[in-house]
Amino acid sequence: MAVIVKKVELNWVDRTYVIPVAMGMFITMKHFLKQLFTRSRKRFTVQYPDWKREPAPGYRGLHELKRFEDGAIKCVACFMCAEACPARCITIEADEFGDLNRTQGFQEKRPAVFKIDMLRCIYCGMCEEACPKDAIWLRSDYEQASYDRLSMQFGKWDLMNTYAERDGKARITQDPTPTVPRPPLQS
Amino acid sequence: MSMSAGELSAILPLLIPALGACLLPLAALDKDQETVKWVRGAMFFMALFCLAGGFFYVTRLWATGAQPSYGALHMDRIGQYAGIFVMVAAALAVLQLWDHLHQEGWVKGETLSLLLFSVVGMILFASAGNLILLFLGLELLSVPLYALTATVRLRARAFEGGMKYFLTGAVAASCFLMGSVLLYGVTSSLDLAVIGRALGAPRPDPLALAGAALVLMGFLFKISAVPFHQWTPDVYEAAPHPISGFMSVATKGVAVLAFMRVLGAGVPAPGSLRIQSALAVVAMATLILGNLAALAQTNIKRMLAYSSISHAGYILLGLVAGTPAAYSGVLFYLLAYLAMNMGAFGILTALGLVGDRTTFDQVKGLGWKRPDLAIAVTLCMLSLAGIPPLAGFYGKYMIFKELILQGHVSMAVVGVLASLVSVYYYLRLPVALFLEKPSEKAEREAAERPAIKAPLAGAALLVCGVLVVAMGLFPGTVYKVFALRVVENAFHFVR
Amino acid sequence: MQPTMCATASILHGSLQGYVLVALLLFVIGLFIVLSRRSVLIQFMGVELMLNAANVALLAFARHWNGDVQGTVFYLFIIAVAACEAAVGLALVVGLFRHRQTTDSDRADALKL
Amino acid sequence: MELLARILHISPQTFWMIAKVIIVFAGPLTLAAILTWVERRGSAMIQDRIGPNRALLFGRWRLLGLPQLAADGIKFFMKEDLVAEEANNTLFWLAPLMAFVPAMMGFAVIPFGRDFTEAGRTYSLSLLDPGNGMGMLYPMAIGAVAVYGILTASWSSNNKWSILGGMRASAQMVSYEIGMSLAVIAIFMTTGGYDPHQIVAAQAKTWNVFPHIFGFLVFFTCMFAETNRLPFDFAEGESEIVAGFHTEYGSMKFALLQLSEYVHMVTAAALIVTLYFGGWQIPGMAHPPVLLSIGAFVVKWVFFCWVFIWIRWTIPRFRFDQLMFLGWKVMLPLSMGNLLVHAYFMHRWG
Amino acid sequence: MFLIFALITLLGALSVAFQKNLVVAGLCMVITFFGVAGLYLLLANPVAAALQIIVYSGAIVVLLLFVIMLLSAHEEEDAQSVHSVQRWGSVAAALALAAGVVKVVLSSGFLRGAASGPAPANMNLERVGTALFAEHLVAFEAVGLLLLAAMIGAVTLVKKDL
Amino acid sequence: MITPWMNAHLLTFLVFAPFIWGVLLMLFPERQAPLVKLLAILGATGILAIAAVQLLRAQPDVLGRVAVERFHWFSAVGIPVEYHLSVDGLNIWLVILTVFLVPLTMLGTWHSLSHKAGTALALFLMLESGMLGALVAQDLLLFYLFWEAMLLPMYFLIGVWGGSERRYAATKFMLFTLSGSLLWLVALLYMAGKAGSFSPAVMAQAAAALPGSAQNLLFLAFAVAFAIKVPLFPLHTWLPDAHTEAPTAGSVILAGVLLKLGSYGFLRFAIPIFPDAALHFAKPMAALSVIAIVYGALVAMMQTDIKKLVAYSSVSHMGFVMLGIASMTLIGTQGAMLQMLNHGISTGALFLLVGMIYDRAHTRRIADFGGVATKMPVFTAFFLIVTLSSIGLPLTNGFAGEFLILNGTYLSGFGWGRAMACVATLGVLLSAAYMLWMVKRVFWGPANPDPESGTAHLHADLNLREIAVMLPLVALIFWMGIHPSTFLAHSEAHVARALVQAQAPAPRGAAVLPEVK
Repeated sequence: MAVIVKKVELNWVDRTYVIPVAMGMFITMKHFLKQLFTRSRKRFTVQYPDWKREPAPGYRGLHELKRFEDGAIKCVACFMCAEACPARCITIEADEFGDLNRTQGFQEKRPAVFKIDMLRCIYCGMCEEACPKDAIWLRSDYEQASYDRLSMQFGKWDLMNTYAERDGKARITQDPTPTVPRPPLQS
Repeated sequence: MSMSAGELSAILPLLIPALGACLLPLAALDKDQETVKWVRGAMFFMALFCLAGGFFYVTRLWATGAQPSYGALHMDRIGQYAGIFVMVAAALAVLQLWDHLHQEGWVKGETLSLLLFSVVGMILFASAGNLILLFLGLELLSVPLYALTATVRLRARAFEGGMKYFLTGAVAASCFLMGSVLLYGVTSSLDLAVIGRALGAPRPDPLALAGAALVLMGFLFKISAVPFHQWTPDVYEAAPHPISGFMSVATKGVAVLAFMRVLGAGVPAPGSLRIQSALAVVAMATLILGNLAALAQTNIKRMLAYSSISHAGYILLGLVAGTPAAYSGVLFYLLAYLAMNMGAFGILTALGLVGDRTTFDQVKGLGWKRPDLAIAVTLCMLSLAGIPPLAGFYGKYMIFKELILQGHVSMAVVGVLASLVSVYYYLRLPVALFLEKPSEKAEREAAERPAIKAPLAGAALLVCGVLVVAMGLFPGTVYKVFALRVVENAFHFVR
Repeated sequence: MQPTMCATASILHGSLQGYVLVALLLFVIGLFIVLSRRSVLIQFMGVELMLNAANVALLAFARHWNGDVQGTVFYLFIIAVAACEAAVGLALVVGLFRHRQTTDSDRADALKL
Repeated sequence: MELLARILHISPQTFWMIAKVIIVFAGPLTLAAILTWVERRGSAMIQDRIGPNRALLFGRWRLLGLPQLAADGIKFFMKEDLVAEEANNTLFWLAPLMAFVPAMMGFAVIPFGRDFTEAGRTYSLSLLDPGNGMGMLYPMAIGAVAVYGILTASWSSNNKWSILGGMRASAQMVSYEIGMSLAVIAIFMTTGGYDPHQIVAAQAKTWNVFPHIFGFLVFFTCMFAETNRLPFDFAEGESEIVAGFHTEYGSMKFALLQLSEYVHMVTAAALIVTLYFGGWQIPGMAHPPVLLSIGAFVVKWVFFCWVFIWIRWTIPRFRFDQLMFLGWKVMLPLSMGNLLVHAYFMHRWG
Repeated sequence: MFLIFALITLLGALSVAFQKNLVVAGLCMVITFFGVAGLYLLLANPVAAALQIIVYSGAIVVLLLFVIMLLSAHEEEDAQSVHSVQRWGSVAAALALAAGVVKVVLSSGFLRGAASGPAPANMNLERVGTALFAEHLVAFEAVGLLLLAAMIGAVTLVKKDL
Repeated sequence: MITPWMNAHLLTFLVFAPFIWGVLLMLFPERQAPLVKLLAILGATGILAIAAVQLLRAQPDVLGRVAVERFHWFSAVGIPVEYHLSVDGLNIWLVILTVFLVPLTMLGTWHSLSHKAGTALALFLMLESGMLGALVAQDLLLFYLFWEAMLLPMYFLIGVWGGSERRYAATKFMLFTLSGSLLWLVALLYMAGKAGSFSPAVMAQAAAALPGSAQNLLFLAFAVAFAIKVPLFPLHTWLPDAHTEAPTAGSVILAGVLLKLGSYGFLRFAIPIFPDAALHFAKPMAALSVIAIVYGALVAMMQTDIKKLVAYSSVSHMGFVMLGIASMTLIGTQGAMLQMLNHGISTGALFLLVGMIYDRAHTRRIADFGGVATKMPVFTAFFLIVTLSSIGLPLTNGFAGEFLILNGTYLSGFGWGRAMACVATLGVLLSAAYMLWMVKRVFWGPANPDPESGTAHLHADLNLREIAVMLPLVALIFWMGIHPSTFLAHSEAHVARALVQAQAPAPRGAAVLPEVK
C-alpha cells in the first residue's frame, strides 16, 4: 500500500518563512494560552501514576511464558525465539527429560533456564511471532522498573508468574510433572 | 568620495582584468559549458578581451609616458611594464588553455577567472608602493595559482602538485610577511621608499637585516632561486601546461620586477651590499644546480622547470651587477624569456601531449609532422640556450656584460659555463623532435588517438617563435622602447 | 652581566623586546612544524602559526610607534589573507585526500625527480 | 554604594566590581535554570499537556512543577558518570567546560540598566565598562569560540553520530556567523559606535528593530543557529543522529552541556534586546530610574527567552541543505542588502 | 600578565608541534590563539584581540577541524620509513634558528633602546576603519578580490559536479 | 635601379640572400625535391656570380676594402654595436671560396640527400649566410652572432642527414664549439666594457692599456675559441667525428670553409687586438701546430675509413695554417692565407670524391676497395690530381702554401723555429705516405674479388654532372699552384698591417720581413 506523497511547492511568501513562522507561532501561542487558563484536571493528559490507561489489545508489554493446564511450561526450548530476537536478550538452556516421553507426546525438551534481559528487550514481539508452540506472549504489563540491573533479568519463573495473579493461576516455582497429554506436533 | 582621473587611470589596468575575473564565474555557472561550444568560446573570448583591454590601456599609458598613482599603487613604468608583460603572457596562456583544456576534457570557466585574478595580483605586486600592497599582491597572485595548479582535477598528480605549491608558497609568504613586519617595526613606515632609506643607513639594525633577509627569501621563492626552488619542478609538472608556462614566466618576471622596485628603492649602501653578496651566492647556486639537474630529466616539463630555475640564476646575476644598465638588461631578458618560455611550454599543448605524457619519448619524430611548430619551438629552445642571434642571447649578453663591467668576471664565467651546459639539454627537444624516430609504441598510440588539433596553441607558439626572432633581430628597438624606459623613469638612482 | 640581566627583566615584563622575541619564537615553532610534521593538516597549522607570529610582531611594533593605526590595518589584511589561504589550502587537502586517501605529505610522492 | 563599601572595608570600585560579577553570573545562570523549567512547562502547554508536576517540595508542595529543577539537579549529581571506553578522556571531561564557560562569558558586555552616578562616580551596569575597545566584538568573539565545546564534545566521544553532530555544528556556526556579523555591523554603522552602551543610548528615540527590521530578522535567525536551538539544532538532531554531540554524555557533564545551551539562549536574548529593542530603554521615558531601567531590560530579556522556547515548539527542524541554503543564499544577501541600504541612506541624509 | 600570555602562546604552539593527534593539535592552536589575543589586549589593541578570536578561532580553526573530521584523519599516519634524519635535522635547525632569533633580538640596538613610551589610547574600530578606507582603499579592494579568488579557487577544486 | 642599391648593400645582400632563399625553399613541398635542388643550385650560383663579379671588379679604397657597409645597429647597455661589414684583402678570397664551394657541393651531392632534401638545402643556404656573415663582419659582436649562427645549420645537417652516430657527433660538435665561444664571449664583453666599443681597432687600443697578464688571459680566451674551430691539436677531437658522420655536403663545407673561420679569426681579431700576447704565445702555438701536423698525419695513416683519413689529414693541414700564423712572419702568414684556400679546395674536393664513391659503393672502408682504377678511370684521375695537391706536389696549390709556411717558420723570430720547420716538413712527407698508401690500396692492384666489397658495387664512372663539379676544382688547383700571387696579392697589405702591430715591440721579427714579390 503505497502512500503517494505530494511534493509541497512553496510559493514565495512561504519561502520567506517569516509569515508562516509567524502563523505557526500564533497557533502555538493560542494553544499555550488556552492551556494556561485551563485547570490541569481538565486537560487531556493522563496523570500517570494516579490514572492509568488500559493498553490496547495488541500492546506488547512484558512477556509471559505460557503453561499447560497442569502447570507445565509450554516452551520446548527450541531456541527459535532466541534466534529471532533482534536485541539478543533471550537466553535459553535446554533440559532433556526423555523418560517422560510417553505422557509428553513427542516433547523431549523444556527450558531449564529461560532468561530475558529486560534492559535489552525492545518489545518488538519477534519472539512471539517465532514461537512454534505459542509459548511466549507479549502482554499488557508495561511497568517494569527497578533499582538495579540484576532485577531486570527476568527468569523462567518470573516470566511464568507475572500475569498469574491476574489470570487466576497459581504461582509455581518448579516444573510440575506433566499429567495431561500434549497435542501432537503438527508435521 | 570621488576618484580623480589620474587615480582612475592608475587603477584601470587592474580593474579591467579584475572585472573579467569576477564576471567569468557567472558565465561559467551555465551548466551547458561542457556541451555548448559557444559558451566556452564566449568565456575564452571574454578573458582574452579583458586582457586585450588591459593591454591596450597599459600600452597607451606607456606611449603617453604618464605615470599615475593611486595611494600606494604606483602605475609607473615598472607597473606598466609588468602589466604589458603579464597580460601578454596571460593571453598566450589563454590561447593555449583553450586547446589544452579541450585535450584534457576539463573546460571550465573558473580556470580563466583564476588566471585573471592571478594577473591582477601580479600587476599589483609589481606596482605596489608599500608593504601591505606588496604582500597582498603576492597573495593575490599566488592563491589563484595554487588552485590553478590543481585545476585539472582528473589528473592524479594535480592535487599533489597543488598541495606542494601551497605549502611551500604559504611558508614563503609567511617569511615574506614576517620580514616586512620587521622592516615596518624598525622603520615605523610601510612605505617602501622610506624603508629603503632606512636600510641604507650605515649600520642597519640586526632586526632590519633579519627582516630584509626574510623578505629576500620571499622574493627568491617566487623567482625560484636555489634554496627555495624545490617546488618548481613538481608544480610545473603537475599544473596544466599553459599554466606552467604562465607561472614560470609571469610569476618570475613579476617577482623580479617587484624585487627591483624594492632594491631600487634603497640606495645601494652597506646594507644592500650584503644583500648583493647574498644574491651572488644564490645566483651561482641557482645556475649550477638548475642546469645540472635539468640535464638528468626525462620529462620535458621538468626539464623546462629546471631550466626556469637556471634562468632565475641569470636574472639574479643581473641584479647582482646592480647597475641601471644591468636592470635594463634584466628587463630585456624578461621579455625574451616571456617569448621563449611560453613557446617552449606551448609545444606541449600544440603537439597535444596530454596529462603526464610529456617525456622526450613522446615527442620523438613529431617535428617532421608539424615542422612549423617544431621550428618555432626549436627557435625558442635555442634562444633559451642563449644562441645568437635570438632574443635569449641578447638578454644574457646584456647581463654578462654588466657583470663583467662591474668586475664580477668569475661569475660571468660560471654563467657562461652554465649556459654551455644548458645547450645540451635544450637541444634534446629539437633532437627528439627532428633527429629521432618515434618508438613503435608511440606510433601505435598516436594512430589510436584521434588527430590532435590545437590551432590556437599552435598560433601562440608561432607568435612566440616570431617574437624570439624579432627580438633577436631588433634588440636595440625593444631595448630602447621597453627596457630602458623603465630604468630611466622608474628608478631614481640612475647614475 | 648587568645589561643581560636588565634585558631579561625587561623581556619578562613585556617590553617591545619581549613581544618581538615571542613573535619570532612563535615563527620558528611554526616553521619547525611545517618542516618536521608529515600530516599536511598539521603543516597547515604551522603556516597559520607563522602568520600569527607576524601579527604579534606587527601589533607590538604598532604599539611601539604610538599606537600606529597602520599596523592594525595591516593586521586586518593579514587575517583576511590567512582566511583565503585556509580556504584554498583546505580545498587542496580535501582534493588530495579524495585522490590518494591520505593527508601525509610523505606519501604524496608521485612527483619526483 | 559608598556606605556598603565602607562596611566591607573595600574601595567602592572593588565592591562594585564584585557586586557586578555576582549579579552578572548569578542572573543569567538563574534565568537559565528557570528556563529549563519554562521550556518543559511551556512546551507542555503548547502541546496541550501538563508538563512536569510530580516532584514535590518536601513531599507536599507542587509549585507548578518547579521542584523538578532541584530534582533534576540532584539526579544529575547522583548519576553514574559514564565515559565511553574509546573516548578521549581528557577532552571528554573538558568539553562541557569549554561549552559552558564561553556561554557564561558572553554576557559580560551587556548593559542591563542605566548608568548611574553616585558620589561623583559613574557606575555602569555591565561587567565590562564602556570604552574598553572591545564592545560588541567581544560577544561575537565569544560566540565564535562557543562551537569548540560542541566540537570537542562530539569528537572526544569517538562516536559516529557525535562527530556528525560536531561537523554539522561547525559548518552551521561558521555559515551563520557571517550573516550575523553583517547585521550587527549595520547597527554599528547607524549608531556610529560599537560599544553596547552607545548602541543602547542611541535607541532612546527609536528602537533599532524598526529601521533594521531585516537586520533583526537575520540576527534573530542567526541567534538560533548560534545557540543550536530548534529549528537549527543540527548538532543534536535526534531524529537523524541520536543525540548528536552529547550522545555519550551523562550525569553532570550532560547537565553542563545542556545548561550551556540555555545560558547561550539567555545571552542571545540579552544581545537581541540590547541591539534591537533598546536595551534598558523605556519608550517615552528619557531617563528612567535605574531600577526601572533594569526592570525594563529584564522584562524584554525574559520575553525573548520565552520567544526562543516558543519558536522551538513551533517550527520543526530544517534539513541540513535547507539550513545552508538559508544561511548563504538568504541571510547573507539579506544582511548585506540591509547594510547597503543603510549605508545609502546614511550617505544621503546622514 | 605578559609572561602568562606569552607562555600560553608558546606552549600552545609547542604542543601543536608535538601533538600526534590532529584534533588535539587543532585545539592547542586555539589555546595559542587565545594567548595571542591576550598579548593583543596587553598591547592596547582590543579590536585585534577580538578579531583574532573571531577569525582565527572562530573560522579558520573550525574549518580546519571540520576538514579533519570530514576526512577522518584524526591521527598522523606513521612514518613509512625512519625519517630520523629529517626529524632530528629539523629539530636541530629549529633550535639553531631559535638561538639565532634570541641573539638577534638581544643584539638589536633598536629593540634595546625602545623605551615603553606613554601608553597610547586603546585602538578602536573608528580609527581602524578610517585608516582602512582612506589610505588603504586599494589594498582593501585587493583583499576583496583575494577573497573572491580564494572562494572561486576552493570551489573549483572540490565542488563535486562543477 | 637595382644596381646602385646592390652596390650600396652588396654585403648585406650577400649575407642575407642565401638565408632568405633558403627560407623560401623550405616552403616547397617534399615531393618537389628536384625543383628545389635546382632552385637552390641556381640561387647559389647566382650569388657566386654576383659576389665574384662585384668583389673582384671593385676598386679597393684606402684601407684596401672593396666593399663596406657600416652603420650603428643598436646599443644595448650603453655600448654601441655596429652593423659593420666589409670585404678587404684578408677575406675576399675566403668569401669567394665560400660562395664558390656551395653551389659546387650542392651539385656534387645531387643524389646523396635522399630525404627532406629541401630542408637540407635550405639549411645549407642558411649555413652559407652564417659563414659569409662571419667572414665579412667587422664588429666583434656581429662576428660573434654570425659565428654562433653558423653552428645551428651545421648541427642539424650533421644531426639529421648524418651517419649512424650522427647525434653524438652533432652534439659533440655543438658543445665543443660553444664551450670555446662562450668563454670567448666573456672575454669579448670584458674587452667591450674596457673599450666601450666592439670595434677591433678601438679594442686594440684598449687592450694595449691593459696589464700583460690580463692581455694574455684575454688572448687565451679568444685563441681557445678560434683554436677549437681550427682545430688545433688538443682540441681537435670533435672534428673526425663530425666529418665522418656529416653528409658529404656538410663535410665539404665544414672542411672547406668552417675550419677557416678559426684561423681567419686569429688573423682578423685575436692577433691585431692582442699583438703582445700573440707574440707571447706564438711559440706554444707553433709547437701545438707542429704536433697537430705530425699527429694528424700519423693518425691518418692508421685509418681504415677513407673519410676519417681525410678528416685527420685536415687536422694535419690546418696545423700548417696555424703554424704559418704562429710564425708571425709575413711570409708564413701569407702562406697560411694561401694554405687556407688550398685546403678549402683540395680537401673539399677530396670529400666530394669520397662522397661520390660512397654513393656508389655505400662503404668507405679502405679494405673494401681495391682496383677501383680499372672500373672508374676518370674518377681515379681526378682523385689522383687532388691527392697530389693535398700532398703538396709542386705545381699544385698545396706546394705553394706549405712552402711559404715552412719558409716563414724557418725565419720566425722565436727560438726552435728552425727545428719546428724541420719537424713540420716531416708532416709533408707523412702526408705523402698516408695519401699515396691509401690511393694504392684503393685504386691500384687487382679489383677486389669479394662480391660484397665496395669495388663490386662500382658500376659507372663519373657522369657529366660530377665531372662538371670536379673540373673547376682541378682548374683552381693548378692555377693556385702555378700562379699563387693572384691570391696572395690581395692579402699582403693586410697581413703586413696586422703583423706590424704584432712585431712592433719585437724588432727582431721585423727584421726578417722579406719581400714576397
